[in-house]
Amino acid sequence: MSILLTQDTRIIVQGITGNQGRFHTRQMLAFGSRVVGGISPTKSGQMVEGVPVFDTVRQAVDATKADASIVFVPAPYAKDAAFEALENGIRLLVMIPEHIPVQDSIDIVARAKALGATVIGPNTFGIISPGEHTKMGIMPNHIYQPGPIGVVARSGTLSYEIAFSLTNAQLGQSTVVGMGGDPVVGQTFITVLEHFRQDPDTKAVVMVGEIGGSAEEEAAEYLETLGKPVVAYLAGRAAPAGKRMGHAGAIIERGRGTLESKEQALRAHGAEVVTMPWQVAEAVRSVMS
Amino acid sequence: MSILLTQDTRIIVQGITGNQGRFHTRQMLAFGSRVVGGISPTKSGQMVEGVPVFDTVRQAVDATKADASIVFVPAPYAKDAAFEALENGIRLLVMIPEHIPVQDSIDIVARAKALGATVIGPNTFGIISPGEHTKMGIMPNHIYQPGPIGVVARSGTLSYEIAFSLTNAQLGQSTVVGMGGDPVVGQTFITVLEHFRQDPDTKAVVMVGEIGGSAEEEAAEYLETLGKPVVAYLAGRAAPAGKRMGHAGAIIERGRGTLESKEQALRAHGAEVVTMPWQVAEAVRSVMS
Amino acid sequence: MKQYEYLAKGTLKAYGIPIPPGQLVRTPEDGAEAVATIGPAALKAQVLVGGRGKAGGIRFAQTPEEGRRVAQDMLGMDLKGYTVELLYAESKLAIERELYISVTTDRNAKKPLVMASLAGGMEIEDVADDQIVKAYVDPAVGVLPYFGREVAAALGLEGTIFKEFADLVVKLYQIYREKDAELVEINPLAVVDGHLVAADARLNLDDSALYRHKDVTVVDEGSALERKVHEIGLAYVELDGDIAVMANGAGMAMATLDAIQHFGGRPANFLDAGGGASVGPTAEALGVLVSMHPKAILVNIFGGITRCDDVASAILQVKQTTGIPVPLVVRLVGTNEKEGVALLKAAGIEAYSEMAEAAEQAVRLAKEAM
Amino acid sequence: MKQYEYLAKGTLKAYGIPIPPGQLVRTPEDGAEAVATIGPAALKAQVLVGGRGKAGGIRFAQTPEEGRRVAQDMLGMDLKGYTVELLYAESKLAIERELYISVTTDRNAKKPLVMASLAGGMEIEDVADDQIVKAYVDPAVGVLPYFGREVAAALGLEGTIFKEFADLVVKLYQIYREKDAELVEINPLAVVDGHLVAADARLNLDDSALYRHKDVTVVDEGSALERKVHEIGLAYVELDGDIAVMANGAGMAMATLDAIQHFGGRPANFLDAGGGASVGPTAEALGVLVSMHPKAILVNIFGGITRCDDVASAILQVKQTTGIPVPLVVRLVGTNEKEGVALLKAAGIEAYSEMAEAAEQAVRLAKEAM
Repeated sequence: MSILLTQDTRIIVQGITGNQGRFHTRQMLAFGSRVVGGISPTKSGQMVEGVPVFDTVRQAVDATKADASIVFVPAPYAKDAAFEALENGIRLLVMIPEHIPVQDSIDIVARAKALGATVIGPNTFGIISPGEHTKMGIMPNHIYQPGPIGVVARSGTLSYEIAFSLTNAQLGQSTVVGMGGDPVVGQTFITVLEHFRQDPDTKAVVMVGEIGGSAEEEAAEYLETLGKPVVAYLAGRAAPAGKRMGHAGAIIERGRGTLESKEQALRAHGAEVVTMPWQVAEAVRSVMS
Repeated sequence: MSILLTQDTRIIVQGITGNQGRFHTRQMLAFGSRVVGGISPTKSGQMVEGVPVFDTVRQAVDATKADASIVFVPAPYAKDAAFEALENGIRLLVMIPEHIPVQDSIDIVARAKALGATVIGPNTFGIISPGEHTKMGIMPNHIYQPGPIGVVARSGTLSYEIAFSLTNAQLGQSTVVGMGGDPVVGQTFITVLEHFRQDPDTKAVVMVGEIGGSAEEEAAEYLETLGKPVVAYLAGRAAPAGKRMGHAGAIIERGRGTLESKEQALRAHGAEVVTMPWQVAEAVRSVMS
Repeated sequence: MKQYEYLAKGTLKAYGIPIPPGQLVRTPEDGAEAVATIGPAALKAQVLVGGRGKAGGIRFAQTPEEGRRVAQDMLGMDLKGYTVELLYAESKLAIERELYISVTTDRNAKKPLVMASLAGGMEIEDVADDQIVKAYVDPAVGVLPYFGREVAAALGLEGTIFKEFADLVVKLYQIYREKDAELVEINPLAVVDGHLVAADARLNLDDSALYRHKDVTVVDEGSALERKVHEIGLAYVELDGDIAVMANGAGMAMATLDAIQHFGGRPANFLDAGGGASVGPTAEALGVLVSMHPKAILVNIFGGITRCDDVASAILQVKQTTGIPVPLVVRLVGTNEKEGVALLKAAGIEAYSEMAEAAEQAVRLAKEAM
Repeated sequence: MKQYEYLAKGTLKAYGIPIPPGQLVRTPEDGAEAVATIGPAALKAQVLVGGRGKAGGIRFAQTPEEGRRVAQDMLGMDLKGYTVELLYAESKLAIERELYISVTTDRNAKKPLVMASLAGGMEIEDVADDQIVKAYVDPAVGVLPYFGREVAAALGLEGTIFKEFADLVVKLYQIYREKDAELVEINPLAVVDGHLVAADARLNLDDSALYRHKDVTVVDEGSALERKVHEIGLAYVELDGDIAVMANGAGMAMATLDAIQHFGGRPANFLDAGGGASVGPTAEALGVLVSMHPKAILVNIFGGITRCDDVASAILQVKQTTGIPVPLVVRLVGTNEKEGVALLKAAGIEAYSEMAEAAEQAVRLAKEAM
């Protein structure tokens, strides 16, 4: 029914006493996420939304057997928080903050790989499995519904737009994964697609990409292994070269990272590529029939 | 017939064009070691004692399929040399230099562990397997002979003394391993003893220890697993507290690292402990009969 | 954030990498003095545009008098839309060979990547793949000297150049790592008198890491308007169309530009109002859009964290203060959608719920405004 | 290499760890001035002996006049064999609580080890194991702030002290790592006015890493004779017996001392002539042994890299120049044994081949010399 995140996932919130941490803890609980603890140094003993607060991840893991963590601390403290989670046995780590220095992300991703942990983000809206009634992220709760479509996106609000259009078209989602808008993030399209391949309940996949990097090209060849229909929508055809379009990763540099080569590669390996977000739902319906 | 080092081990010499490197390459070749290459940056194409010189370990490994390396570079360059070897697939690494900063040794040993490689040293005379006619080290060739006795020592010259006394008593050696005189070295008595346990041709083991640290106490309990007779000789009963006896590791600090507790622990777990080096050979003969 | 050449070279020098003698030129007198001090020199405009040389941004001076004249000509000149305010005078080099070296982040490998080539002096994109040595760095190990030697050996270097090059790789990685660089590049890496010299250098720093580099000279290469919006803390890029755009989220903003183009319009800007911007900054940003005098404004909001009523309030605030004297199209869905739509409606603004319809309408209104 | 307390504190301060106000006192006037500046103070002898306080090495002064008097008394005094040449005057603290924190290298784990305890103020060896928090550092990760928080939490600290302590762990590890320390210890780590202050500190540096710390003050705590031999580059420790010893290899040298003791003698020193020392340094070292006027000298050589003929040459050189006016026993086996033994024999010195016999003979001769 989902990938990576299920109803059994026991979640802690790092930075739970901040505004963002508090607000999204409430939202996650409302969606059904099993949030078992929160971290805020020197605030152990407090409760936030009925969730016990601990000084350290170690104490939280010891007390709650948590295996996943969502990080809300400010960017300068994110590497510390990520390593605290990883070194204490957390194996699914969602990194919400944006503006984390790339060198820090490199270290986080390398360490996670060495330890066999999965990092979602940084600069992500998170991951949500509607059928499992659980999410780790900041996405609005009401736009998703359970179903057979896997969604993997680099961008947040744009993925909401598309998920909502799928929901409105009665095309529910198995899991929606936000890879994050930074140059270096934990996942690639390939790693997420491989999870979707293994999930029997995911019948088709929507890829939401954008300019910058070559993640889409790299993924194109993998589509044949995936063996499930794919609809791809990529943003940024109106973007000029050399300008960073908001995301640190969304920039056409020295001729690389344009939409043309991305779309061409995806089409060549069987993806249905649409050029406007409102065309996604119809394309999904057509590839599934 | 041996542990860790056999006639099939393909050896390179890092720092082969230095005085020490040249001299010991000749000695190793004379003993029968399969020295297949040497490293000395910008000196590729040269030959030393008939052995081809390469600029990098990578080139040497590509050309010779070497799987072991002995390092002779000066201490400030030792960490670099060790990492060069480890990152290029070397899985048996003998570190001869003394005075390597402890922080460097910590890094080397940690990296080797992560990669599954074996480090002998630093500050070691090396390792020799007389029956395999091969050695990686600076020990004199003529004092060893093939046989059933495994020797593991923290100290160089003292181990020569003892190996020679064994040879003179017709007690040949399977392998002699020098752990090194530094506070942080790649091996412990336990890791070496475990190799001796697995070697069917090693019938008894001689441990040559000294004051400082607690390596001997840690090893004592393991002796029961070893299941082979052990003779132990430890040096330093005349050493005062707080004074470093040559080896960076040989110091009785704040009451720890004395011979009394070491000898007591070893005896308690079945080792035959002798108090003078010239008593070793006779003790070995008696435990083997 | 890109650094001017002279800043990049200053960083190289601080790490012990040889650079040619050079000095800054702010006045014609500086130009004369520079040539008097360092001899025949290249005077290079300190601007962040590509193809600087071809555009006349690099000129040579043999004598102090020529140095004065060239500086006089160049200072204040327009280079691809940027006014030249600063020159860097640098000793002319008798270059024997040109190599290439850079350290950057490989996004797919998620690791630092060292690239080197014997074919220096041209853009690395134009160098054939088999002429480039690529070496990935394990971040857990970093770049130790052996790594530099491996790259030098892979290039086939020998002797002094081998050693200098190997050493330079280590230093370049230190800069990349310690200065939080996205790119540090020496091209050409010149051989002069048998030694390596960094003839030209690029240094791009990670904006997100600037907080830990208080000593760095902040260079905002944006236009005046871009700099203004960056100060509000929002991502903003000026484009050459006539429909001003505000959306929440970078992907949404890009998709909005795409939609305008799709319907035959031309977007005037990229503006990401953020995932959860509050009334204040949103109003400020909208104010900037109004000040651009576009033919139309398109606001495209999918409320997740962003609340639609907050966006509506921001619009009304601008309308009531500075006024919005151009056609405004608002698309508003998601969190607190009803409240937001009602607020707008009360002020006479109709909100769309479909992005396609809103984009099409904005394009239509812009065309009518012509 | 141990650092004096004032040097250790200076390092802590440079890393942002709070230390009490203090200043160096070299003269009685300095003592008066120190108390005038920082108020009632402890004057502490800067010597590297343990139990400094009990031996009279720490005294207090309330007034400048008292500061002068105490400094006068202490400067030049003998403290366990060391002459006090320098005092460190430090403000008296109103200590509320005493904690313990240190970073050192765990030999068995081959990793850095952080130890902390609420039972500060006494030697950590005297603290019960269950009162000590031990945390090993993965050298591939180092100490990030969370690690400090974990130690603080394990101690049960709260509030301000929790945060200050967590921060201090990070800084202490930085010192350990960046200064190549064998031990950095704050004991007691005092709580004063609700904040942490390093009341006393130890810093032992790694001799082998001094080459990369040119700024470090080198402190050789050895006697004059020890310093002299260290300058030759050999390991040397003075002992209180009467048989001077030279051997090659640290283990061999220790075993030689053991052998002398075994036969009822008392070694005068530990001297490792090195694994492959050449004639010059060996002769120099032997010269030092002669200068000690021992009752006998025992040279114990197992020639591996060391060549027996080189050792014999060194002995003959000393014999022919300064002379060896005490009984000399030489044990010589291994590489070039025949040549070495022959050289000595020609000069009237009989070499032993068995270590036991040589040690026994040395003890016998030393007793006869009494």
